[in-house]
Formats: sequence, C-alpha cells, structure tokens
Amino acid sequence: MTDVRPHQDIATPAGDIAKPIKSELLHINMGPQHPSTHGVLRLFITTDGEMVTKVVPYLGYLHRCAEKIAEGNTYHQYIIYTDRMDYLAAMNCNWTYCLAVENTLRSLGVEVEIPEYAEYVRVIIGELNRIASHLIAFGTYGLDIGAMTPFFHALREREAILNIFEKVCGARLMYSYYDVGGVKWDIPDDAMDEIKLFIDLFPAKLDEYNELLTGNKIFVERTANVGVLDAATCIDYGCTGPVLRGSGVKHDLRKDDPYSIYDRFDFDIPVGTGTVGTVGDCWDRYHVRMLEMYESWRIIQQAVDRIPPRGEVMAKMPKNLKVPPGQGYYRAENPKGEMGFYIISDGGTVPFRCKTRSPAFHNLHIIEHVGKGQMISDLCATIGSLDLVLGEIDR
Amino acid sequence: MTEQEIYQRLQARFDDSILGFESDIPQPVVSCTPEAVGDIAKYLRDDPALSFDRLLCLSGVDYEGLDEKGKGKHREINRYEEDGTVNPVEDPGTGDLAVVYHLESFKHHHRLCLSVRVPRETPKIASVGHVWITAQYGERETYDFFGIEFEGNPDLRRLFLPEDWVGWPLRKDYEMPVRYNDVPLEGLGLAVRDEQ
Amino acid sequence: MSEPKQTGPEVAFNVVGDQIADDREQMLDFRIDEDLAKVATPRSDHVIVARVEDLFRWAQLSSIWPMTFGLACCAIEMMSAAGTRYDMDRFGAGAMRGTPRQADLMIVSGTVTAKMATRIKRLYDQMPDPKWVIAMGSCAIGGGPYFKYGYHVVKGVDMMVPVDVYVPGCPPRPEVLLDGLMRLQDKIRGKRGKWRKPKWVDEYINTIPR
Amino acid sequence: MVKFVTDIWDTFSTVFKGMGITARYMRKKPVTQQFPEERWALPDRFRGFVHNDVPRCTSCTLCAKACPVDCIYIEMEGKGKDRRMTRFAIDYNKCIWCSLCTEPCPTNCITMSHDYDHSVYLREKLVYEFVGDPVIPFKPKKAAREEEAEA
Repeated sequence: MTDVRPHQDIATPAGDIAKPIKSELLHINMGPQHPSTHGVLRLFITTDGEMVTKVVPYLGYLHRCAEKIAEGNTYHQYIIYTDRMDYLAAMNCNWTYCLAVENTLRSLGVEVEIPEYAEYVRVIIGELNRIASHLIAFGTYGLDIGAMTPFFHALREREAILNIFEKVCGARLMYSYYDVGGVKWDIPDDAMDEIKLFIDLFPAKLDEYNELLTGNKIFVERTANVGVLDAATCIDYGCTGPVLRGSGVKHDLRKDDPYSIYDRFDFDIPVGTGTVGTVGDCWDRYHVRMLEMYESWRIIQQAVDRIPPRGEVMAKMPKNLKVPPGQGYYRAENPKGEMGFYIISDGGTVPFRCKTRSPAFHNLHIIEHVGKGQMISDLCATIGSLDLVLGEIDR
Repeated sequence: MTEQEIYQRLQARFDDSILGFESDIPQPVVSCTPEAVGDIAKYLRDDPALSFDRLLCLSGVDYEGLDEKGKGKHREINRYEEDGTVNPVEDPGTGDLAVVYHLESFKHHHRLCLSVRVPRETPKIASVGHVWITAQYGERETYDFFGIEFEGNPDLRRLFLPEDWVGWPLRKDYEMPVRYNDVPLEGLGLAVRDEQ
Repeated sequence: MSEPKQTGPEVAFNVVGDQIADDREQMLDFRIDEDLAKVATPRSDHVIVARVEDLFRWAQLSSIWPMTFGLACCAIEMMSAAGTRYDMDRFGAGAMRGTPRQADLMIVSGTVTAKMATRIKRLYDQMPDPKWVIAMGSCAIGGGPYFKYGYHVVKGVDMMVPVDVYVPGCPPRPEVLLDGLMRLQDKIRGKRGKWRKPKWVDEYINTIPR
Repeated sequence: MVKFVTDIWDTFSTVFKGMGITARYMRKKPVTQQFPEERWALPDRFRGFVHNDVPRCTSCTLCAKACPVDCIYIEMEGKGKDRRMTRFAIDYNKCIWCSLCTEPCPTNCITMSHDYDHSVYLREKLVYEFVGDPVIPFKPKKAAREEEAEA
C-alpha cells in the first residue's frame, strides 16, 4: 500500500532491464450500474495490476435539469424539486433553499419574521433527518466493506424516523415540509411523543452500532490508513462536511456562521483524530458521522425540552411571493456538507437564476486525487466514506 | 476586512482590470475583465491579508432578457408543451454571459463575490483551476451549461451532458431537444384531448 | 397555515372514481392456486391434472429475481421494500442480483436520463428471457416532475424498453411496489388470483362512524 | 508475534460481539408486516392520490395554477350562468403527491386521500377523469348570496 510503482517504470521499454516482467495498464469501467457506487456514478479506472493509477469520474447519469426548472417555476414550486436533490436528507435541502430565499428577502428589505415555534420545529426535524441520512451512510458503508448486518439495523431506526416524518407531513421520502417563512404544519402530539421515545431509545442503539461496526477489527483493518486526506488538500478541493471534519478541520456552519437558532444549543463539532490510523482516513470520516449522530441527538433533546407552546408556524407571507431585484448566496450545513443557493432575482415570482452549490459534487472531485495508488477494494471503501448522493451531484 | 477595503486593495494592484464595485447591496460584487481573472484569483489566494483559500461556488449566469426595471418580466424559458412537443425558438439571445465566483477565507472569515461578464459571441475567460482545484469541475460544469470557454483549464469537456450533446442548456434561448441519438426526449401528452 | 386537508374515512375508501374501483374489485391473491398447492403436496387419494405451462408459470411467478437497479430517489424505497419491515422475500422476489444475467425482473426505480437510457436498453437486452420490467415512480412512468423542462430526461421508460407494470407514486411507498409485484405475478399467471378479502377491510369498515 | 496474536484475538472477539447482538435479536418479535392482509396504520396527514370532490368544486383553476408539474386539466365551456365544467382530470403520470394543490382551494374539495396502491398495466389508465357529463360548478353560499344581492 505504501510504495506504489509508478507505471512508467513498467510500461516503457526503459524499465525492461530493471523489471523483466512487462505489464500493461488495464482500463476498467466501474458503473454506472454497480452495487457499490451509491447510484449511477461511473468511474473510469486505470489500473496497474491491483493498483489504481488514475480515476476519472463520469457524471451526468442522473442529470435532471434542476437549475433549468428553477427558472421556470415560482419560488414556492421549486421547493419540491429541492427535495429530489439530496433525497436522503430532503428536509435539509428544503431548509437550505427556504433559508436562502428568506435571507435574500431580508437582505433586500422585506421583513420575514419566522415564529419561534417554527424555528424549533425546523431544528428538530432537520436534525432528525441528519440522523436518518447518516444512518444510511453508516449502513451502506457497512455493505461496501462487506458487513451486511449494520444495514438492517440502520434501516430499522431510519424507519422509526420516517414514521415521525410521515405523521408530521404525510410522506416518507419527499416531504416538501419547509416553506418560505416557516413550516407548513406543526408537529402533532403523537409525533411529538414518538420523537421523545426516539430520544430515549437512540443512544442505546448508537452504542449497538459502535459495537457492531466501529470497533470491529476487520472493519478497522479495511478503513484505517486508507484514503488519507490532509486538511490543505480538502480545502483546496472544496470539500465540506464530514469529509473536511474527518481531516481535522473544525468547520461547521452551525457554529461558525450560525443560522436559524443554532447559537442557542450546546453541541460540539466532532473532528477526526486518527484514533486507529492517520488523521483523515476513511475510519475518521466514518467516525465523525457516528459522533455527529450523537451531537444531533443532543440538539434534538435540548430543542424538545425548550420548545415553546404550540403557536403559529408560518410568518405572514404574501400569497404571490415576489423577491425584489437583487442577488445573494446563502448556505447551510447539510449532512453531506455545505449546501448553498445562489439566487438572482429581478423582481418577479420566478427566480432569474438559481444555482445550487451541492456538497457531494465537491466532495466527489477529490476521488481523482485520493484514488491514485490505491487497491480497487480500497477505492470502494473510499467512495463509501465520502457518502455520495448522485441526485445532488448531478442535480 | 470589509468588501470595500478588499476592493480598494484590488484597485491598487490591478488598476485597469477592475471594472466596478456594487456596494449598496448586502453582498457587494466586484467585477473585473475576463482576461485578468487568473491573476486576480492568484493574488486573492496568495496575499496574506486576503488569503481567500476557499472557492465556495462557481456559477454561470445568462443575462439575456433580464428585466432592468425590476418588475420581474424577464424572458420566459422554453419548455415542452403539454402534449410533449417542442416549439421552435425564433429570436436568439443577445445578452451577456457571466461567471460569478463566491470566495471565502478560513483565516480571516471574510467573503467576496467576484463577477465577470463575457460577451455572448466569444465567451472566453481565463481559468482559475490552477488556483483552486475545485474550480476545474465548476468550470467544466459552466462550460457544459453555458458554453463559456475557460482558457487554461486542463480538461475542458462536458461534465454532465454527453459529449455529443448539441447546445448550451442553461442559456435562456435554449430550444428543448427532440431526441438525442436514438433516445426520444419528447413526451406523450396522454391527458391532452384531441380538439376534433 | 391550517391543517392539511384530508378526506374523511367515508370518502377515503373509493376515492379516484369508478375506474379504479373496477380495477380494485378483485384483490389479488399472491398465494399459489389451490390446485397447484395440491401438486406441491401430493397425496395418494387424489390426482391433479394440470398443464405443464401452468406449472412453469407458477414456478416463474414464485421466484422472480429482480436486478438492483437503483437510479434515483425511488431506489431508497426499493431498498426499504427489500428491508425488514416489508420483506420482498415473502413473494419470492428478494434475491437482488447485481448483474442482469442472473435476473429476470428489472425494477426501473428513478429518473431515466438521456445518458442512462442507452445503458438501460443494453442491460435489458442482457437479461435472459423471460423477463419483465416494472416502472416505479412518476419519473420512470412518464417523466413526472421533469416533464416540462427536463431536456435531459426521457419521458417514460417505456420509450426505451417494454414495461409490464406501472407503479405510481413519487416515490411509491414500499407497499405499492409489493402491490405492483403481485400484479406482475398475476400477469405471469395469466389470470387474476382469487378474491380474498383482507383482514383490514373488515377492521376498516368497523371504524367508519355510522 | 504479540501483535499477531492480539490481532487474531481482536478479530474474533469483535466479530463475536457483533454476533451476540444478532443473537439477541433472534429472540425478539419479528417486525415484518404481512402486507396485503395487514396494513400500516396511515397517519391523518398521509398524502395519497389526489381526490376531487366534484359536487363541491367551484372550478376556479387555482389548483391547476399552483401545481408545479401541470398535471391538473380543467376545461370549461359557456360563460356566466351557463358555465359548465366539462373536464377535471389528473394525470398521475406526472403527479408527485406534493399537496401544493390543496392549499389554495377555497372549498377544500381537492384533497389528498389515503389511497395509494394502484399499480396498472397501461399508462393511459393513470389519467383519471373526475367529470363525466358537464356539471354546474358549485357556488359557495356566501358568494351565491352576494350574487343574489347584486341581482
């Protein structure tokens, strides 16, 4: 693993004297229909024996023209399309988009007073969805490595969260629950009870996951010291979220650039420490997600404790939402990293341009750098640790 | 450092290349000429007082048909009709294209928005891929959607769409395709009744 | 904003007009026909005469091997359908294969883009006969939300490959996928299964206030 | 040598730890529901097929305007008192169950029902017609009274 033969030594005739065996580079297409690429990602891999010498991602197999659609739909109508970007954390995508529109409105002089109760509801639901997204990341990462059981455990807890969401907004995957100016409906009593039950039960489950996978020797051997990313490279490639934090950079928009009411909660930002290997390896990225689930659990607990009595959930918004002419880039911390929307308005009900900065798109780019000099099986582990969602990359 | 100070600093260093500064909006915009972007980007990253080490977002914009009066009556984009067919586009656009860079510094926690307008006929701009590596993909994406050529990008190909795709989809005057090779892209308007 | 508007229980039962009520009149029976069940456990005191064709069909419908073909959002619900709560294995369709050569059912779950469409065609061609296709979700059925502006989206997977069963929803609940699977089994069988009133119908009728 | 032995020990111990959890779950109740007989209790807010209660529909076309995917088709003929609604169709090829159409409805006639499992063999069957013969649009009491007062 440590010493990689540069392929020029072997492929060129000059290397023949030193190494009598002549080997050729092998080109492999991984995907778009491949079980461990998390969707329809296609990687064009050049290998030298078992070693990967070059990785080129080919995107666009799920390009769904979201940015074109934004220019044809009103601000309200586009919310449902943000659901379909990061479909594992649709609530957070909704939230980011609504936040961007609200902030654009605010910066252009329109008052948007989001009720206190709605802010708490947003935080609770958003953090629950962060847990759900990380649970899928945890489960599928186990599948990538070869552990089947964690997937079923993760899916079971995810179903519990989806039940809550179904009671809150009536859908299992595509919620369109957040709206510009608040949320659409309040949390009903039975869903609140279920959230409380979930808070009580979840830490025990988290311990169970740690016992199942985190400390498992085979898992550690597969992930420690694999796919090591240093902080400078991560920043250069624009990585955010658990990928950046796994490399030891303490950067979280919930703390650094607090939006909504995150400044009222007490939580930590987990960073990779290199407990079993080097800082920034696959295990660190995985472990950051596990710790983040715990932090999200803490936030939900505090929010449920302090939630004000039920009241209005929507700010007073005009029925035909018009954004005054102007522009703005606003962002929020999604489970995958920093998601942002750059909105240009010229005063109408339809955005003139709405560009999405998707975190997984930037996290994917680093595979070109980190994939070099790895075994193919390690490449699978690295892709899994980046936690890619193709709906968001291709938009 | 505030945007005003950054602008003055840039003004002092790159005199002619900096075209303007919109300061009366919440996220002020510095605009510059397309040829100088590479040098300005390098300066923005390397100058210790600025040290913009993160490129947050690289977006392309098509300013064709923007309503200058602020009434929101910009040019409508084309679409598939309800019966799934395509209407031809009569008037090709004439407005400018633009590339917008959103930058942030980890060290100083300040942000900057850099906007570069390029003419629609010859959309060429210097690449910043060697300054922030993440820009390489952003530039490929912008090339894919708007047809803006980034001079100096090591691998300027279409990113999302297939290599032999025709047209630049996110331009406002883009006509919806009827088919791509042997894949039909028109729809079946099942719910649309015949008039007869 | 007010509570979401919902139908009361009295209208919830036969909502979408008469068309669908006709369709739903005969609930599908996914269990094997009683005659065939006797073949499976033969006794000496009675002999069943069945066509070999029926027997083959019964074998086919009871062991459908789907291909893991997750394209987009619906794939998550397909995973849930294969997961613990819904358990597609009860219908003999739980063996998800990674390769088309071992599969005979393609569940197209998600948006079909122009770039992916040719791959879908190729994968379909690689599957051995007999083979079936389920289009899952609005996008795969007819473009769904991407009909209007989707310049890169194929408006329905049946433009590329023949589809047997359409499963509406965005995304469909896992139950709907199971329902679609039962419909497919029906299609393979060549006739409707026997009507068997499910338990929940009685329970549901009792809850309606009179 | 010591590392070799500890590695093997770690591997076995951690694997058996995981196995222990699996074994614990073997004694618990199964979570699978037998689908066609048993059904998940749907919450009140569940969003199923869109349903239009035609006798209450004012044919104001607000739902069609709110729909982000344009899947609601409303056709009318005549003017004033002779106005008839000849068609109210929903195309489930496009519908995405987003509930945006129910929000602006003045009479709450368009609703999200609790029906959800209707798979079909033909795509054409997913276009649902709610109106057969032309119907007179419903007038809410208040509006009707105002009209009378005007007359």
